Amino acid sequence: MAKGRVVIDVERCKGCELCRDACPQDVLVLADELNSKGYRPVILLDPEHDCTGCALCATVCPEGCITVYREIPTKRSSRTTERKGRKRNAQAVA
Amino acid sequence: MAKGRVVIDVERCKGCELCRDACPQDVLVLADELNSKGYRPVILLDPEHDCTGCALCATVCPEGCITVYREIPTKRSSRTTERKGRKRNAQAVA
Amino acid sequence: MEHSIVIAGFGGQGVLFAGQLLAYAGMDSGRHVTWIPSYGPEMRGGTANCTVVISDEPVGAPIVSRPKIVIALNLPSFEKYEPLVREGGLLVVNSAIVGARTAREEIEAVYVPANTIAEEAGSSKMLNVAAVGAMLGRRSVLSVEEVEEALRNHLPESKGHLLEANVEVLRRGYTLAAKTVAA
Amino acid sequence: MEHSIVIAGFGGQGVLFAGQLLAYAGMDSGRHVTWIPSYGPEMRGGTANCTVVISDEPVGAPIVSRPKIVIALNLPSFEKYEPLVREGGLLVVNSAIVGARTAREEIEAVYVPANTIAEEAGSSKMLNVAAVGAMLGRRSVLSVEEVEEALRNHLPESKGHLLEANVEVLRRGYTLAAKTVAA
Amino acid sequence: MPKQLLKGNVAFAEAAIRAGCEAYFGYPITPQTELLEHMSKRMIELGRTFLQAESEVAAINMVYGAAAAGVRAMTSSSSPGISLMQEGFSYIAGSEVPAVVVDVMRGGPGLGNIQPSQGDYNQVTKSAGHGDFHALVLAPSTVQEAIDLMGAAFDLADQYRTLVIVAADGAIGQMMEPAELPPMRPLPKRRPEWALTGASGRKPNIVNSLYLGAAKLETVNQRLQEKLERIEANEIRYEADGVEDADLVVVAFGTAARVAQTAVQSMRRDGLRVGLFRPITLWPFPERQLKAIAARSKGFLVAEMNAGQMLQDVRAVTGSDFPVRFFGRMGGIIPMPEEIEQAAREFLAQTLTAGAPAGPDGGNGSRR
Amino acid sequence: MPKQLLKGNVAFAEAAIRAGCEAYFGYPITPQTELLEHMSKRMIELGRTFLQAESEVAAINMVYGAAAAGVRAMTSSSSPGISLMQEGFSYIAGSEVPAVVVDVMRGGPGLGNIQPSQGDYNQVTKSAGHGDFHALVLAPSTVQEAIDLMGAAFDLADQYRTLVIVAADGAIGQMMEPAELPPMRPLPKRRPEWALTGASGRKPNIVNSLYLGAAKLETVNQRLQEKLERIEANEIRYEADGVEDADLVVVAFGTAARVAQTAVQSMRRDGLRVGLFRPITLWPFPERQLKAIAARSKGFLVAEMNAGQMLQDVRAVTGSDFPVRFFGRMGGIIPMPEEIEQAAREFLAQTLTAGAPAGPDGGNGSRR
Amino acid sequence: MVTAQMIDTIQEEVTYERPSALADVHTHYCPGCTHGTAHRLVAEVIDELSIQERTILVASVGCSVFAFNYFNVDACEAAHGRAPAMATGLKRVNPESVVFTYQGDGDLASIGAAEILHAAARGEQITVIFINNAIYGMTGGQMAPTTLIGQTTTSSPFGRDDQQTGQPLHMAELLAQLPGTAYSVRRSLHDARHVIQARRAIKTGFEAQLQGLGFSIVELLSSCPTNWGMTPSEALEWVAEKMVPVYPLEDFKVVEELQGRRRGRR
Amino acid sequence: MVTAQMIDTIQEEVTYERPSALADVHTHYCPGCTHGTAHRLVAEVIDELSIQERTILVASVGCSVFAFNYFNVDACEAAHGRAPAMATGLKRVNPESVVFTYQGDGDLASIGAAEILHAAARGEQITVIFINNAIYGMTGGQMAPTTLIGQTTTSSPFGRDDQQTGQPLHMAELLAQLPGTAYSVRRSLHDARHVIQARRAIKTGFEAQLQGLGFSIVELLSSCPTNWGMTPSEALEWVAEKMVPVYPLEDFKVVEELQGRRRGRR
Ligand SMILES: Cc1ncc(C[n+]2csc(CCOP(=O)(O)OP(=O)(O)O)c2C)c(N)n1
Ligand SMILES: Cc1ncc(C[n+]2csc(CCOP(=O)(O)OP(=O)(O)O)c2C)c(N)n1
Ligand code: SF4
Ligand code: SF4
Ligand code: SF4
Ligand code: SF4
Repeated sequence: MAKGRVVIDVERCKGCELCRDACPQDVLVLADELNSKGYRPVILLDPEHDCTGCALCATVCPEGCITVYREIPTKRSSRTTERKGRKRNAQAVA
Repeated sequence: MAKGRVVIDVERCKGCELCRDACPQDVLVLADELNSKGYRPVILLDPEHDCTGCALCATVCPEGCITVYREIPTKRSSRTTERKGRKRNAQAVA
Repeated sequence: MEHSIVIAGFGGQGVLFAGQLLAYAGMDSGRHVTWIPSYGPEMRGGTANCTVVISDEPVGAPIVSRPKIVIALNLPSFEKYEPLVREGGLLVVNSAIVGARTAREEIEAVYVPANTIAEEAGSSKMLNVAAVGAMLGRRSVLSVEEVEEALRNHLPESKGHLLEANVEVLRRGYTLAAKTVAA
Repeated sequence: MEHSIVIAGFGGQGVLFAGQLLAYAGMDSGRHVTWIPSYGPEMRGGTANCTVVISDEPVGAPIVSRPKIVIALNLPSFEKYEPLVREGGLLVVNSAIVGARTAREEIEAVYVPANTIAEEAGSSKMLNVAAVGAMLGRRSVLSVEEVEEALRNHLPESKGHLLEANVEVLRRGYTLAAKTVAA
Repeated sequence: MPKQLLKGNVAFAEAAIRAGCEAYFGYPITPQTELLEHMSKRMIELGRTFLQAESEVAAINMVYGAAAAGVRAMTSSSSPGISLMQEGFSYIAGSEVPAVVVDVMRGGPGLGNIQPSQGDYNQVTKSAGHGDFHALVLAPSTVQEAIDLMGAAFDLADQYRTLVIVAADGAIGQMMEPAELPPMRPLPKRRPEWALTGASGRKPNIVNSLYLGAAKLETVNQRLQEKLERIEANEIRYEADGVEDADLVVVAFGTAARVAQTAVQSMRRDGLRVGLFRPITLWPFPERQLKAIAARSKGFLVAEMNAGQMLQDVRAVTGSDFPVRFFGRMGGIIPMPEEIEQAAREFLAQTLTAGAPAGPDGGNGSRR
Repeated sequence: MPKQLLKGNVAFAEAAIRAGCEAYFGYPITPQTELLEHMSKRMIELGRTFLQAESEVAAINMVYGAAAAGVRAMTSSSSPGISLMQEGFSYIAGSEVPAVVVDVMRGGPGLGNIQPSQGDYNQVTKSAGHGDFHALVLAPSTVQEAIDLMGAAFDLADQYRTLVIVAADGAIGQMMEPAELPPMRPLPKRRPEWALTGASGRKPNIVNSLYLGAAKLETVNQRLQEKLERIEANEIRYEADGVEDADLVVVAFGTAARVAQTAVQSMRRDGLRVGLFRPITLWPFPERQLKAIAARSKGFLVAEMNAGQMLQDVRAVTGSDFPVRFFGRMGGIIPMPEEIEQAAREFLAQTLTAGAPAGPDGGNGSRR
Repeated sequence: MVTAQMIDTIQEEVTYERPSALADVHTHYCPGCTHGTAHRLVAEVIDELSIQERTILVASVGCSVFAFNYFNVDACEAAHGRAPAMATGLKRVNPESVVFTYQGDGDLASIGAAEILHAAARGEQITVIFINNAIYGMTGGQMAPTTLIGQTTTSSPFGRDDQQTGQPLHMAELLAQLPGTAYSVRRSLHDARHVIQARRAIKTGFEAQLQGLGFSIVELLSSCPTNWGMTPSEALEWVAEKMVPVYPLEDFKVVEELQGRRRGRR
Repeated sequence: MVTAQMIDTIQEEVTYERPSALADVHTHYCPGCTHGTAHRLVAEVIDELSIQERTILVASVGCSVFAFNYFNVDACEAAHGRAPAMATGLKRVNPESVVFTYQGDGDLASIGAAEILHAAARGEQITVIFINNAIYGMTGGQMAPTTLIGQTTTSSPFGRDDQQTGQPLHMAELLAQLPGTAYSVRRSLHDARHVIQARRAIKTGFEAQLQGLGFSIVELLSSCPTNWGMTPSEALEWVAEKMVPVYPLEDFKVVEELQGRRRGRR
């Protein structure tokens, strides 16, 4: 089964949790910290690496603050990223 | 076949002739004189006494200026008139 | 010199065109002119009228309370405007369908059977032009030639075939009025 | 004597009711009062605030540029209103969620953990009342009794079960602020 | 009745109900909405007519209909909605049915914003839509006055069979103040004899503003103008405070007036001779009264929450040689007492004491 | 071009077309309809935009849209329709898009009638709907001027990005006069840089009148007010005839002015020193110019086809001590030269020569 | 008179006379304009239902602008297109009254579209007499939303172009979609038979209101000889031949309660 | 971070990212308000059809009043209810542009009823995104024509009473009746599956305009957690359970030309 991950723009997130409801893998949780707007954003908490990159969370997010990545076994010419993306996420919730 | 007659309020008549079109017996004609509004009114011209009092003329008259009478063989308690009505008509076109 | 003319009659009598004819003639002959109609639903079925002012100077008021000239093409118009003709003014009456005559001494009145004149020339529809001709016969507001010219230039395309007839009617009305003795 | 009080915080913090509570208390104790909220969509998600004026004479302006008292329940409100407190005025800060402190010497500031006080009494929702109590502890705009009375008379039906808790919170805030040494 | 802490919008609504308003038609718009919302509850409870109309255009024409039936009817809105009602105002004026409208003004032009403003002054005072009519315009400056003027509005509307507009700014609508409500007035047993109730046992009544004949329409207009003159003669309302001995008189209405009040008091405490003149009827404008005051004082400071609309009426009274200055805030900003005080002090210092005419500053100054 | 005999309404339409009007949206109403009808033929022939809107409300908002796209757009109507456009006017003002509106005024209030009137004076000059804006208002008195001002209207609208209203009465719209049309102006190749044309190769453009922040909206309003001041400073138009030596000056606009012209001429023929002052811009009103004339003459007779609306602006200029009298006809009646002459002669005889102030006659007289 | 000597005294009954709800005045309508016919029918129905003393007319802006003078009932003149709103105001405070509007197609379908739509949506207890003459009569024959494709009017000189202005609006069909509508039908006035059917529909429309069933509207195809540039009889032919095919004469909505009664009637 | 050490360098593709037609700003919408979702979908479609440089948005008056700030396209703010009229003006003089309005149910169905009806009737070449949240959001939760029967709002405190205010208006169905309408459907935003369907409909709506087929409207059932007094997820449940039964998610009008393409699409 495909592996994936999501990057959430926590400053844009309003903590409505609709992405949580939508996530079949239950890998989204509310962060401990509030963002500067006073909202408690959602973050990816995926110890088992269950996220499939199905993008259902992004599909329902009213704020358009979720970017979804999916691993590709074989190399492609399609646009790709390395752990940078992961880092962004790490910082975001830090 | 029932006999009838119509009394036309020639002052109200605008000579649109819709009653003539509607009359199955062809007993309505345009008068020679204009009325005070400058219209040439329609009058009853019924030498053969063909008018059946069907009231089709009155049904289509936009000005509501036709009153229709029909003879009743047997007496009725219903509201009746005598030649007065006829007179009115006579004067009307005079 | 300023002439104020009111032309009035039933809707179908060509009242508005008669007025425009004079306005065109006035304009083409370099005068200042205004034409203003009565407008709106009160025209429905009822009477129409227009006011034409022809002047050597720019025209102020496009309407007048006491016109110098009135052309009455039907009875209601006669009744409405006969009293308003200015002292020394002219009243042209379409005697073909108006029986009434004015009692006023201090105005000039001319009675012309406009319908008849027009019919003789081919169509009673031209009665308006006949009346205009008659007016010119008593008041040289414009020359017949100037109005004839206007007819030739401004008669609607649709009426083209009636042009010569109209010209004839104009002149007939003119001469007839010219020799009538004023009432 | 005229007191001008601005209460500001997040939408959910009961800012408007806290203001009304003071207005009711002022009215019931025979003072002249006005209460005016910020209104409209800018409230959506954002911060709300209201201005209360309590005076012995009829109140002119219902809003003030430099309030004598500011109750800041969240950080944005602290940042917006701290600079506006009038010289010698009072700044009440909800230290439970606001870490910041004022650097202004010429005003008095009191830091009370409003959320905590309220939570201890049963529900953090009462943090607004705790802050009001704290204000009364430093400025006798009204007596605690007067405000308590107002609570009893004007707390919405729906909150009825929380009445005594609110009263307790009010007094806790009061005493706590009363003994805090002004910063 | 004891005093209650009432929001202006709620006070308008409840006062209207107690004044016998039997029909309310309105459309939501900030900062007026609480008025409609209060009506939506109370009118239904009382078995009277409340209906949220599809638009302000529909609302004013529903009011026109209910008013034509002879009941006390009203609507309320804010600036853009009032713009949409102009044609309806003109029909109501031409048909001479009584109607009451509350305008809780907001910042313009266009969508502008929802903050307090007095930007509708011209729109509501200068003409009731097309034609030559004026609504009678009342401007409260406190919640208590909002209540009192609401009752007056219905009485005046009936007395003159005219349109009455209560013009408040968003602050009056949104603020709470202690105020006393009048008792509930009993509803009238009968409808006025001109009302449309069905022509039973009488000739048909007609409510209409169409008069094709110019002469006829002119007579109608003459009657309307005479009515306006009667209103001008009898219904002027204003408040004057400390104007007798004043060098400078601040002229303001509504919220601007109560802000000015604070400024005036603080100046008087410093011994400055400053007074306040507050028009309560914006139309008819208290011209004579203000003229009399101009004769006694050295200058006027007009303070408004707009670009200087009432200012034009003040200057029409004083003429352009009398020193008139303007202080205004636009865009929904409520002026601060300090600002008005400062403007007044400068005016006093620079011009009035010096005595040089301040005409140029007035009206056509940078905030016309 | 040679002179043609043109009806005012047709002249408006054809002049607009030749001035580069690319979009017309309107709704029929007497006495304006021939304007719309001419457009329905010519605009289609020229491949430009003509659309009969479902209402005046829709028409003005369609104009708002087309104007936002940067083309010369217009609508036309008569009094009740103009009332319905007030909200649209305010949005156009707040968004600062150029737009032109022709108002061929008829008798009011309400449905009134369709005869010539000047009853919209206040409605079009005092405010562009809610908020603090004024449209630039031009008032022609001849068909030729109708043509000339139509061109000017589009130029001014573009120059100031503002709303321009051409205010005529039914007589101007309905009468025919010889007049000369200008040549057809070529349509501009490009749209203004602020226009909505699709954000290709540039940042998006936004046309908007919403500014929730009061401070921001105030700055916007200050800019708008400065624009109005520029217009007041530069765009005043009027005609003054024989006012230099005049004892009495008749002040009138539109059809009333040309009627007055006849009266004035006849009096001058009798050696009376009477002049005529005709405002062409109704807003901005020629205040300074009129004030200068007041200084030289003994009195003003204001003649209007309404209850005395411009009269208020005249009195604001003269102050209430200068003798001002009013002669007006309402309900769609065009005053007769004789009537105006008589009013003027009485005024001269009774007051001016006697020198007693005629203030009381003015303004608040029986035709206020 | 010719007819005079032929009959001697005999009993007669009046088989048709002018309804008493129709005012005894002359109308301003053009000769042959079926506005007059519609007025007469409404008046007949008011007589038949004997509701003259409780009926209130809301006249609209159009050629029927003077309707308030033509009926012996309380009446008012609404702003252009706003008759349904004004009627709503009247009916809500006069629930016992019978309130009807009389509107042209410009008034109802163009400028008044929102008001009629919402009156129907609310199920307002009013009756609407809707005169569809495919043109703006009073203002001199401009295009209406009901103008036929290709029909030339003073504002569609090249004929109505559906690419630019869309297809004719079918208001009776549209309003029938709304749950608040109890009765929505179209009839025509182009000949005696149809006039009789129109009369019946008008009666049912008023009955819907009398029974408090909701909003009722009767659309009547009508003639405008003046602006169509035809004689009165040509105009009626045009209605029959050109309009009826585009505007079917049908019942688009008749709530149960009314269907019962209608079968009952001949 | 927990998630950090688990994966070493591997190739990834972006399966979802924020559309570029959506402006890089924070919206003022309440948490969980599906206005934001609708915006995103429109932006995605604009990207997909690569029409960003020719698109013009006509924002309306409602909570979406700031929409002109949220899209990277030319935009304007119309008067309340008049967006279709303003869009008509824009489109008629910019035939090459893609013009769409974004309107709430108060704006479109109440005050703007006449303008939307006539835009559709004319077959105006515009696309309408219609947000039906059964309430007036911006003004604080008053009744809308789309409010459900029994639903309490701040102007229907006892619940909407159909006797007084009629039944909810079904705009998509109503506008589908008009010949000028090329595409009229209703979709919902209450879960991922429906969001995807909504996106597809929005795309078809724009395609209708691009092909010049006429007027197109996509009605979207949307949530207003704030004025409904619910959490965002409760609100979406309410849409699913209460609104969908009243407002069927169907195609009410799809002209042939579009049916072809739609089959084409998965
Ligand atoms: C607000 C407003 N706009 C326009 C008009 C002008 N006007 C009067 S009647 C009318 C249309 C009449 O057409 P219709 O409703 O079809 O009735 P008809 O005359 O054909 O019977 C119009 C546009 C008006 N009086 N008021
Ligand atoms: C002419 C006018 N009337 C009323 C208003 C006030 N107003 C602003 S938004 C709105 C309704 C918003 O509701 P809706 O259209 O459903 O959009 P939502 O906020 O629910 O998204 C109203 C009535 C206004 N701005 N202008
Ligand atoms: S859906 Fe979007 S806004 Fe809502 S919680 Fe998830 S990421 Fe945040
Ligand atoms: S139908 Fe009536 S109006 Fe027409 S001609 Fe016959 S009687 Fe006269
Ligand atoms: S114009 Fe047409 S609709 Fe009007 S009265 Fe004449 S025929 Fe009838
Ligand atoms: S009020 Fe409702 S519609 Fe408006 S933004 Fe908030 S949730 Fe969305």
